[in-house]
Order: sequence, then structure tokens, then C-alpha cells
Amino acid sequence: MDYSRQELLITTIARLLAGCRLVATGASSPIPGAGALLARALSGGRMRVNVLGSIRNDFLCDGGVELFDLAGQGRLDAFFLGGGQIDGQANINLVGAGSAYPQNDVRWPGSFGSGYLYYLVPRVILFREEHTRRVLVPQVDFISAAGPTGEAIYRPGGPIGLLTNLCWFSFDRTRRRFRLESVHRGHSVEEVRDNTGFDFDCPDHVPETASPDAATLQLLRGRIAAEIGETYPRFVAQVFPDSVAAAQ
Amino acid sequence: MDYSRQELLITTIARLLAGCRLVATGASSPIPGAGALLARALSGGRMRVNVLGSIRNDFLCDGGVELFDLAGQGRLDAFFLGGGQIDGQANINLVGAGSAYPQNDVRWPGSFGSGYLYYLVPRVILFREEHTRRVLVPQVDFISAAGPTGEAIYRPGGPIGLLTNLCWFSFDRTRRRFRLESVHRGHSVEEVRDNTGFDFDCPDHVPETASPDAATLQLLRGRIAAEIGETYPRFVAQVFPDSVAAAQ
Amino acid sequence: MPGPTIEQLAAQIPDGARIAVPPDYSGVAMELTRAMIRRGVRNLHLVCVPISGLQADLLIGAGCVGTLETSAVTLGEYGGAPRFAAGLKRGAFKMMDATCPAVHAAIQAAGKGLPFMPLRGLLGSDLLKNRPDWQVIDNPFAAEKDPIVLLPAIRPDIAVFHAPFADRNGNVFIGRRRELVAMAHASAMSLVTVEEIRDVDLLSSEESAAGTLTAAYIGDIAVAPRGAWPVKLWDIYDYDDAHMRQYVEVSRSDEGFARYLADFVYQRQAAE
Amino acid sequence: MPGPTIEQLAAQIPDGARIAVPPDYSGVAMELTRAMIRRGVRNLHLVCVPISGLQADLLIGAGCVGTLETSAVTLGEYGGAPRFAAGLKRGAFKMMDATCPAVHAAIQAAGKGLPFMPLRGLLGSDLLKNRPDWQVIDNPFAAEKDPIVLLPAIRPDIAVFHAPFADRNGNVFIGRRRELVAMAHASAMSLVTVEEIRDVDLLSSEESAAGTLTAAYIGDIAVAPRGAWPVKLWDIYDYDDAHMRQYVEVSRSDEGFARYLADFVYQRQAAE
Repeated sequence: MDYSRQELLITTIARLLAGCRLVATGASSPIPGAGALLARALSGGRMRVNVLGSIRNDFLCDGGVELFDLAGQGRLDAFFLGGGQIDGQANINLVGAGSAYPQNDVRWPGSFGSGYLYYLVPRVILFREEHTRRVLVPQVDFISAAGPTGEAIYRPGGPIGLLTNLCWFSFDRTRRRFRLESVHRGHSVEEVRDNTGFDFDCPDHVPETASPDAATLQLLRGRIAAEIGETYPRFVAQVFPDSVAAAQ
Repeated sequence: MDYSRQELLITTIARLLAGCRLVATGASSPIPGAGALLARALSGGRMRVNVLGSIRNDFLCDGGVELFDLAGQGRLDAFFLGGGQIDGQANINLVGAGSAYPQNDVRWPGSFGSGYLYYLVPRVILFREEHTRRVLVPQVDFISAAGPTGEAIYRPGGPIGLLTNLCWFSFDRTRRRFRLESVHRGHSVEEVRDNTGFDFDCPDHVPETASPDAATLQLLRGRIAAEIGETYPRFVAQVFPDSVAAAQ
Repeated sequence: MPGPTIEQLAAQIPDGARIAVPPDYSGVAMELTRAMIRRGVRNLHLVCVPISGLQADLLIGAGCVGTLETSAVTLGEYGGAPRFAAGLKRGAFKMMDATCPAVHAAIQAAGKGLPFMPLRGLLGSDLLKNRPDWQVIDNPFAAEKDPIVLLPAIRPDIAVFHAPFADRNGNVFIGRRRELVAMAHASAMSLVTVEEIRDVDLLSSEESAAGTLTAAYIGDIAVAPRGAWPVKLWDIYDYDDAHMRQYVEVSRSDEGFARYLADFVYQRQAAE
Repeated sequence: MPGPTIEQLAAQIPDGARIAVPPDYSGVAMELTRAMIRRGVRNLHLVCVPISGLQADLLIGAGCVGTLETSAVTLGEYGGAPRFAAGLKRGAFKMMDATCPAVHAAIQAAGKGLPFMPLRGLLGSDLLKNRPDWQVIDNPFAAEKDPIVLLPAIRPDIAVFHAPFADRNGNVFIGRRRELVAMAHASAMSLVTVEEIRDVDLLSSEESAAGTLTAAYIGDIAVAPRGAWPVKLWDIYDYDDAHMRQYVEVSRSDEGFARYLADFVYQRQAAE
């Protein structure tokens, strides 16, 4: 079965979440949300997923602080963070680029919960669709949340890797380096290298990112598209037009 | 109009609370509760009163911690504390007496919120009906909450005085001493002295504690008896039998 | 499917566990407490959030408690807690006297994954003097010297309480009793008894969700009608006045308390 | 008796006030925000708990903000906040970048009367580096070196938000939006707008009381139907999609924003 770029990202995310007991997604995160809901569907009832902005898939009752409290308690297994810039030490920047802070040339909304969750959640998946040297830089201009530094601080959390439109990098917290694990169908190691501003480890043979099987795609296009459509109807209309048509 | 011992205590408490905006009473506190409700009735709508255990007069919505948070915020103007022992420096003991802690000869329930509220609430009224040398001691055996020590600590709160079955002592936080302000009708300075285990300041002339006027007594026996009766029916049946009869 | 029994919940509380229990006004799992005594649990570290009553007195009297952390143990208008006082006098358990907001703060610290929480008050008290686990630091934000107490987080293994009902998805209605939320957040898991399971979804409306402890925190739920007896439950039922009076009377002596256990705790097992 | 008007609420917010505002999902007092701009409030210290959107962008664009303390300003799916970005670039206000749980923690500290609250994370970040008001201490409870950030309490003068309704006694229904409770507890007083006043008593049942902010924290309440417009209010009404798109479009330039203010903020006053 053929599949779209988004479908590959979603199924890859679902694979990365396997074994988690509690996963949450943040604002404006349709692909992580769909990935988490797919992982839940495949978990046989062992995974809880909280989709921010959802009504049916939001079980939090204690206000906006509860997500952070869950992370502090060690109950939140996985979360997603992005960044206007991400560097080779896995520092992420959600604040701004160019010139001196706070009068940056480009200003993004701000750090949200990253300055905390990145340190507390064991399985943070860095997710940024755009894979360019503008985003993946040698060194971020502002550190919203620091990659693992090797210093002895309380840090049960951190990045497990970085997923983009081109590839999946794992992150080695001890060596503080990304490693290219797989390249998505239709793309090449050279393309990844050309568009990445930081150094990374690269094995001699880099496999293609695993394609979703037919059963998974069917589950995604049916039940999962409906589930995530509650929170992200425009995303579903665009990515799963057949699913929408079938429901109507 | 004649009045009972309890009616004098209640009306005295109401007078001590004049000007407060928010007053709370704790567990097993019918006389402070009635005093606070009377003060509210006399405040012309400027005072809020929270009676622990009441349904109609409990406005807290944030669980057991809210009373302490209110005190921390500086919103709680007055509260009542007692003690198995109270000494001349206004240290209070709600834990136990005799032999070495924790294996005291006599053990009381414990310190409840006193170790905090005594430091935070500006107008703490020490209230203990029993006025004996057993209770009013030279030095408490265990300090649940310390009287003002003169040390430079953050302490917006503390005792304004001590009300007993015999008298009203004010407390001077700078000099760390009680002062006999008034003796209740039917009792004498000598009786107070004989039954007090600690030294206190005593002016040459000690007035009689002000008697409640007829209007106040009428308010107390009518509306206030009904209000406090919701939480303390047995107290009202005993102290205001006529009020109960009238309501039936 | 039928839920677990009370005995199955009690079996999940190992010897030496640190368990958090609420005050009488929040909902006390008395039926489960009796099952814990029957199963013979030992050496509990009992954290009362922030005080306890009959529940602590029974567990102490039955020899289940190794450490007691509380701001008070009282039977309220029924008087002092006799087994608590007797146990203390003979040094039967380690006592950690606190003040109510200190227990709340330490529980909230754990609910946030913090190592400690500051608290005002306490300075110059014998509470502070007898708690070597509490520390005093100088407030680093103050211009002048400003000592303040830091309390280490209390992280219970299990929160144990009784509530009016749970919904079909395992969410528990707790109303305004937010100390139950705090206990559940702080604890590795919660064991809850309820009057009944209702075939509703508490998360389906904003109003009901506001008073709900979400299922993610809860390990197991058992149905126990009148499960707080003889303690009250909210405004749903009151103390069993005659029983409470009887308890205070007979429990003054070791023999009387043993008889009480035989009649009201072990008896039940024999009948089943 | 008729309650105060929106303009009367706005008049209670003095220049230089530290005001706390909630995120879009909690209920934003937009009608009151427009009245604040009309009244010409200046030099606000705006604390977003923990983020803001159109509200902050309008107040910044209208020159009302002297200091901005937030974890983000965003118009969500409508894009970046144009006046926020423009104001920053020209240094129009002091910026205090934070991370969401840091704002929550500092607000909660004030709600408890604490001088500070610890928070994990943040170490090695430029957030920490640019916040001289935050301190790092060594956790005194750890055996090994264990640095941890302490955040000073944020004590707003006024919390400002919009809710679906208040009851006849001035209690406000806030559902699960407990950040509103935290803001109100932390602030010296709260100014609240509501869709309507309902002739009920929210404290009369356990279920409704669980989602209630009690009147003791509230300074004043004004009725403002669709008072969050063009921002959404819970699941009661959604963003005014066309208006939000128009806003983002016109507010890219100073002139466009001035026109927007004339049309949608000052206009209203002229019509009254």
C-alpha cells in the first residue's frame, strides 16, 4: 500500500512510543497526536494518551498545571518538542534568532513548557517537519531547553531523537550527538547531510525508515483519523480526505 | 438583662473581632464560631466568616489546604487557638505534658494547624475556658507554636490575648507578657492570680469585662443561635434552650 | 465484570508501605482498614493528610503501624484516641508530629516532583526541634536575614481513601476534597473504595469533571457500601454515634480493644 | 441592583499594576481588555499564566505594557503575534521569558504566601541566564551536589479573566480551569467578567462547588455577553475565525493596527 509523508511520520512516531504507559501531546500537534493515538490503539489498552485541545481524549481535571505535575511525578513517559532552531547537542530554541536577545530579528512565540518538560520526560521526541540548515543549526541562538550536558544534575528526561520530513536521528545522551538511524523513502543520506547544519554520526549503511504495513495504515485511515479529527478537523480533511468522505 | 458565662464569652469575642474582614473558626469551636457569626452580624456586611464543619457558613472550595493558603496570603484576619498548656510567653502546647516527649504522661491529639497559623494570622485569640494552674503554666512542656520571641523572623501573626472563664488578658508582643485587661462579672483579680501559673501585668484597677447590651443579647439568642445551631446543635440546646424552644 | 474485593485491595498493601490517609471529613476507607488489619499488615508508615481519627487508632491498636506522621489523631467530639495515646506511651511506633499545612505542603511537593517545599511558621517550636528531617535555610530572596523551613517531599507508596462513587471508566468523584487529589498525585498509586459504581462518565461535563480524580492515578477500586462506617462520609451519612461511643469506652484497655477487634474486625472474616 | 460596567472595572486597574491573565483556553476578558485600552492604562506588568494570545498582543500594541512575563505569546493556528514581535524588536517593554510550569509555580507560591518555590529543569538554559530574579541553590536534602532553581513568588495586584457565569452571591464557575483559582489566590484581588449572572448558589451542591471560585477572592464582577470575543470561551463559543484572520493581516503594520484599534476598540466608545 502506498502512504503519504504524514502517514510515515505518524506510524514512525507510534513505533517510537511503544511500551509507554502515558503520553501527552501539546498545542498544534496533529501528527504527534495521531501518532500517540495510533500507539494507544496498538498497545492493547496499556497506554493512556492525553491530547491537548481534545474533549474526548483529555482526562486531566486539575487545570493547566497538571501536565507539568505529571511529568514531575515521573508519570509522563513521552512528549514532543520542536524548535525554531535545533542544534547538534540537542539544544532547542523556541524564542528567537538573529541579533541579541530579546531584540532578535525573528521572534517566535516563546519556550512554552520546554524549559521543564525536556528535563523531566524520559522519552522526548524532537519533531520538526522542516529539515533545513535554517532549522538544524550548529548552535542555537537561544537555549529554551538544553540538551543533556553531561553535568550531574537531576535529569530523568531528555531527547531520544529527532524526527523530520527526511529522516529519523537517534540521540546519544552520553556522547551528546545525533546518529542518523533511517532515511525516509524517496530521500537520501546526501540530502540529509546537505540540509543539516550540525555534525552527526552516520553509519556506513543507513536503512530506509520502516514503511507502515497495510493493517496499520488501515487502522490509521479509519479509527485514528476519526479520533484525531475531533481536535484537528482541518488536518484530517487535508491528510485523510478519503476518511472524511467515508464518514460523510 | 442577665446573661450566661457563654454569652459573655461570645459577645467578648465578637468585640475582639470588630473590624476584621475574614475570620475562620476551627474544629470543636462553638463559642468562637458564635462569636464570629455575631461579629459578622454587627459588621454591616463587611465581614466574612468561615465556620469549619458548617455547610451554610463554609465558602471554601479548594480543600483542606485553603484555610492555610488564605492565612499565607494575608487574607485571614483572625483565628482561635487553644492549648492543653499555655504559658506566660504565649507559647502553646497541644501535644502533651509530663515526662519526655513523645512518651508524655498525658498526650493530646496534636498541634493541628497551630504551628503555622499562630505565625501568620494577625489577630489570634487564645481561647481556653478552663482557667487553672494546670493549663496556665509557667512554661509549657512542648511548644506546638511559639509566642513572639523578639527574633527577626517573618511573623505577621500572633496572639492578641487570652480569653478564659475568668478574664481577658491582652498580650504585648514586644514585652512578651500578658496583661490583665478585665475580669468577668462574679470573679476577682485575686481569683485570677490564684489560678494562673504565670506572671502577668496587672494595673491597679482592673475593670469588669463589659456586659453585653440587651440588643446584642437579643441578636445572639435569636439569629446567631440559629446560625451556629446548624453546626453545633447540642451546644445550642444547652446554652440557648429558649432559642431552641422558640424555633420549634 | 465484577471489581476486586476489599480483601484483594488489602493484599496490595505490603508490610512497610508508606500509606497516605485523609481526615474524617474527606472520606476514610474504614472497611479496607479492617481488611488490612485482618491481613495482618505490619510496620506501616502512616501519613495522615493532615490528621486522622478512628482509622489511625485502629491501625495503631492492631499493631500495624511502625511510623506515624500526623498533625493530630483525634476522635473529635468522642474524645481522645485511646490506642494512639497508649501506643505512644509504650513507644510502640516512631512519632513524627507535624502541623497541618506542613503535611499538605510536603504532599504537594511530591505531587509536583519537587524535592522540598518551603513553609512559613514553625520557627521556635518543638515540632521543628523534633523533626531532624526538616531544615531551616535563609531565604535567598530576602535582603535581611529571613530563616524559613524547608520540608522534604512526602512520597507515599499508596493513597487510601473512600469516596461516594466512581464512574464506569474508573474516575472517582471527590467534589471539593482536593486533599484527595493531592494525595493521589503524590502517591505511586491509589487504592480507593466507593459506595457504588455509577454508569456515567464523570469527564463528560465540565461541572462533574471539576470534582473528579481522573483514573490515571488510581490503581484499583473496590465497592464497599457504607465503607467509611462507623466514620461519617461527607453529608451522605454521619458517624455511627452509638458505635463511636462504645469504641471510646471499650478501647481504653488493651483487653477491651482486643474484644473490639474480635467483634468488629475479625468477626466479619469468620462470617464470610 | 445592576452590577458595575466594564468601564468601571477598567477604571480599577491603575497604571503600573501587575495584572495576571490566563491562556485562551481558560477564558480571556477581551471586552475588559478593550476597555482598559480605551481608559489608556500604561506601564502594566502583564503576567501571562502561563501564556497569552490576542489579549497580550492588543495591550502591547496599544502601548499599555511596561513589562511582559510569559512563556509564550501566540495566536495559535492564526500565527505569530505581530505586535508582540514588533514591540520586542523596538524594545518597547521589558521582556521576562519563562517556561509554563515556572509561571504556575511562582503564582502558586504567592497563593500560599511563600517567598519562593523550587522548580526542576531550566538548568543550562538561556531562560535561566536571562532571569536574574531566579536563583539556583544546592538542594539541601540531597547527599550529592544537586542544583535546583528557586523562583520568587509572583504576587499580581489584580487577576483578570472571563468566565461563563457567576451566581447571585458573586461566586464564579471556573470548572476545571484551576489556573484561574491559582491566579485569584495569588492576586490581591480579581476582576471578573461573565457571560451572565445566574440566580443560583454555586456553593449549595458539592458538584457545583467543586468547580467554583469563591467570592472572597473577587473584587468586582461585570456582565459581558460574548466577553471573550473574538477569542473562544471553553466549548461555549469558538474563535471568530474571520476576525482573527483579519487581525493577523492588518496588524502586521503600525498603521493597520492603529486602524484596527480605531475600528474595534475606540469605535465602541464613540457609539455608546
